[in-house]
Amino acid sequence: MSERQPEMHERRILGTELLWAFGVGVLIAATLSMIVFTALTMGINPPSNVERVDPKMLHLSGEFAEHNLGTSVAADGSVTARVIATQFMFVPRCIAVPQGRPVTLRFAAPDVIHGILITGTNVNTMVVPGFVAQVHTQFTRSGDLLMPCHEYCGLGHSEMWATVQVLPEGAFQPDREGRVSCAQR
Amino acid sequence: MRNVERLCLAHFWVAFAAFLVASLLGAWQMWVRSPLGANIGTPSQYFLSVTAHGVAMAYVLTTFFIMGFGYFVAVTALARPLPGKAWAWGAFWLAIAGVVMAVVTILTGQASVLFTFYPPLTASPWFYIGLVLVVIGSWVWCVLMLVAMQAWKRENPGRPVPLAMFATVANAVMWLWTTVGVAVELLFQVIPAAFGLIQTIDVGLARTLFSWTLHAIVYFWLIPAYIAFYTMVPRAAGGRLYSDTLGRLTFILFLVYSLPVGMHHLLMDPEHGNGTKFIQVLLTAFVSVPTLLTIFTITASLEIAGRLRGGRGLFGWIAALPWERPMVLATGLSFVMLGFGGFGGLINMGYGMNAMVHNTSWVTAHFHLIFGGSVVIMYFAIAYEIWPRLTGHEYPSLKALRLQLWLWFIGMMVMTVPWHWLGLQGQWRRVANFNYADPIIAGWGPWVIVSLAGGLVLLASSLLFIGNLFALHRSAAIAVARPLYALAVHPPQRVPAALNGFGLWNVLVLVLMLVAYGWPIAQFAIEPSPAAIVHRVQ
Amino acid sequence: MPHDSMIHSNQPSAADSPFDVADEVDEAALAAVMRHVPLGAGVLAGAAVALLVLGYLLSYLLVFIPRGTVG
Amino acid sequence: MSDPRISDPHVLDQPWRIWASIVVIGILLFGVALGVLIIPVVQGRSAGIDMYTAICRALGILPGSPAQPQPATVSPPTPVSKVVWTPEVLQILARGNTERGRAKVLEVCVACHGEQGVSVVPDYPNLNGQSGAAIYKQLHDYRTGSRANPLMTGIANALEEPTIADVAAYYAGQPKRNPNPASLGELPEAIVRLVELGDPNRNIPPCAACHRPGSGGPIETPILSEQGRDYLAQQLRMYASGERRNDVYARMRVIAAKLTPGEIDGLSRYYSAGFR
Repeated sequence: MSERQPEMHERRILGTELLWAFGVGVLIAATLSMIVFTALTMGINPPSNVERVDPKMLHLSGEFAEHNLGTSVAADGSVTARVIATQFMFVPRCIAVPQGRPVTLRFAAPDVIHGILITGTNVNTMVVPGFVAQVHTQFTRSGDLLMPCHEYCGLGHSEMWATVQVLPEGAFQPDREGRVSCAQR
Repeated sequence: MRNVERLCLAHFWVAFAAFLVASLLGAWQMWVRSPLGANIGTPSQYFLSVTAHGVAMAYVLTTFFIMGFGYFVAVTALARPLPGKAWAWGAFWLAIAGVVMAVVTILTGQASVLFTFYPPLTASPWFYIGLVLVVIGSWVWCVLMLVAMQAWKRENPGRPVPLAMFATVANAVMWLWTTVGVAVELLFQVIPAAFGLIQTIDVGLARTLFSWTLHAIVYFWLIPAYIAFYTMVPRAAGGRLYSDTLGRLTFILFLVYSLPVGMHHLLMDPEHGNGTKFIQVLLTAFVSVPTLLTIFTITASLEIAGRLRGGRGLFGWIAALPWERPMVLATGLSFVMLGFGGFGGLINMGYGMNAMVHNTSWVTAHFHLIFGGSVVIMYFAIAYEIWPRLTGHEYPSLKALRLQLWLWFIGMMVMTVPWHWLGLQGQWRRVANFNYADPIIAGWGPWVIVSLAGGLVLLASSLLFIGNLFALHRSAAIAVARPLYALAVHPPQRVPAALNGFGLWNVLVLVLMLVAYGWPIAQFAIEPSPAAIVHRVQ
Repeated sequence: MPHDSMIHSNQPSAADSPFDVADEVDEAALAAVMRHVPLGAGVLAGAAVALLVLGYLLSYLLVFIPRGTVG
Repeated sequence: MSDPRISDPHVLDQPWRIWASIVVIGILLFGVALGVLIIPVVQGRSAGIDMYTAICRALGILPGSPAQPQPATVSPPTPVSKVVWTPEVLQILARGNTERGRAKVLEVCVACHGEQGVSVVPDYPNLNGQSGAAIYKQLHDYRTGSRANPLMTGIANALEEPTIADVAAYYAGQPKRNPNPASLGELPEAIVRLVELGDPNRNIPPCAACHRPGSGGPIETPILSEQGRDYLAQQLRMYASGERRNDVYARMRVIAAKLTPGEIDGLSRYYSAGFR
């Protein structure tokens, strides 16, 4: 074997690897472009509301005090649901939301880390004490959905869930104060 | 040399003893949360078990296996005595002491916070201190690996460090970087809180520090499998490594990109802006590069072996491979699981798309498939490969070894495919018992039972694995010495310093970490988030 | 064979060049197969990775987007 | 080093150092530009959010998503309890002096709750071995009117904050009596299940998840072991009816309302017998 042959072989091997790496680069670029494209055109982001709130004072005043929890419709028609995640329940335990309208879900925890997802939707966020977790979404189908706590929060974690009642436009009727509660079934 | 063999075996036996116990617990957990196990086991027992399972699998199995394997590689690949053997034994006993402390606190119900902690829930301080001792033991190992490589370099100036050792040291360097996050979290936040020295914890900061560790730790666990891919599999298959340079580059890329990406575990967290999250998502995309390079390089190496054995045509070489050898079989099965797990991982890292699966069974399926599947099956293959070298005995038959590997593969697939599906339906994680009376959850029942069957197959495989090792120890057959490490098609005569050490890469890791984690951590110093009161589980 | 030299004695170091330690591979045969390698591996690994990305795109378009946008 | 093929690795190294740095840092800068500039600014434009706000939101300096307007907040209401668990309050509790506490107990509390915290009347709660935080919370709630009781409101109002801590520390230090399961008689399995497992079907968490000492539940959770049966049943009924409402976020009101009279009785018997 001559001196130069292995060098050339090695160079060919590296050339092939480089070609493969280029293909890998194209694939990464493709998947990232998808992410960037949907972020730019549809405003899709992970829930990242960096809004500080004192978990020790939540129950005293402000939007996460017991009486202000639940769904409310503001004067401009925007729908906001405020939910407390605490050991080991959500307050309120049933959340009414309209179908096909923008909804803002706001969560806070007074004690430990919780998290929520709503089955069959992309609604998903951690609820970290010290911050208001917030998800903007639209519910596409009506019906009852499950909203469990999906982060270990203590020994009662398994029994911590709420129901999300997605109401068709006609059934979503705010009362005089703009509050909407779940329909009794 | 007897000492080094005992050192390696001691580490491996601790690792696999923990593994066996954790397998039993895992199967029990699957049973109690299935429709078949309703009303069996209390949440206290369940979360105690989950904590033990996680600690045993993620901290004990991995750390002890990696340390033992590292000592083995340092002695065999460098062909020189291990420096600081007494230190190695000291580190071993320190880590054992740590494990005992953790086990005692877990078993007495004082540490049911799972292996990922979740402050402001805090366990007994001795639980955390035990884990810190394990980490300190592993730091000693890191230093010994670095010392061994430097000593070899001094004795062999200008020559490339053997790939197996280069990779082991890459892992050691990465591990030193990795453990900084969790060490700061434990030493400055969680342990003082557990002792009652402080009453509150900045939860956002704690989660951010833990995320620093959380992704790179997975690569710490994974690198031994990749060491086997690059340095053992080509030889076991009867071929050569396609490219040594790519091997070096792969381990360097793991070092560089496994660290500044941990925030993809916090994509759904409210304490970081989406801009900082996006930066780490982009970097996460690049941590797939070393794996994708490996898939190609190792498949090409196997193709060399297959063709040398007479395989022809585009795919004929696949059938020509010696699948009867455990190392080759394990690699094939590992790659299949890596494919499925990789698919899950692509979706996990998908910025917005993470919302579809975060904290569902999808994620549980993903890391069981990637770590429990494609990595642990290579732990088995490594153990099978080097056990005869450590004991001098040979296996009575390879049949039981192959059966064990197949059972592991089948069990893992049967368990995790339903989990992926359930995760997409919204089945959430870390639950002691489901309410199967709920109409949505009732539909999940059959899938849960299928996954339980997979779990039982895994348990059978675990038992067979330990049985195979016992059979070897008892076997009368004497091991025939055979070379272990593969040569490259073109073994390197010289490599640039960048591919023979880690100076340049440490600088780049520093730059990446400053940008990726600098602001996310600094924001807690600039405007501390309101702290949460400590909740003690002890 | 003395037991305590098991790790060392018959263990070639991966650092050693092929001039020092040979494996069972014949250089001529290797040169012959290297004319085909890595065509098969490229096709196999390429197909596997392509399937992966296809799965990702389908999940994005058929599951993620229909479930409603979040932000 | 006599081999001429082995050239100086540092010379070989130069292009590596340059190109590796360019690629790694280039990718990083690309990510920064996309993540904190382009994406938020474009998203902000379609949501009517100015550039500065959008970038600040992407960095987490301002709250909210760069792609969505922030909702307005709502008016303040009356809290159900004014107790706040701050490190300062926990400090006060931790500094509670049992000697001073004992003096105050002998002066005021002893008539109903006993010197050792064992009450003289079934309607009054036992306080021996009770969590100091729980005693503090209830006394504080009596003072602020969150919990009402003709006797206790007046007594609590007469106590200073540090005195409350002293009393809490004193009673918390009083020993529990030996649990005596024999006094329980027949122990229905359904009640044990409720304590250990809860009832997933009715969304009731296990009682033990909060009330067992060391369970990691809310700070103010009282220990129920050895509590009087009549007192427990009465309080559960008051929670169920909403007559008592000083439980933060209705944690107990919601659960108590789901319990049947039989379960209320069974749980009261379970805990009064000394089980944890």
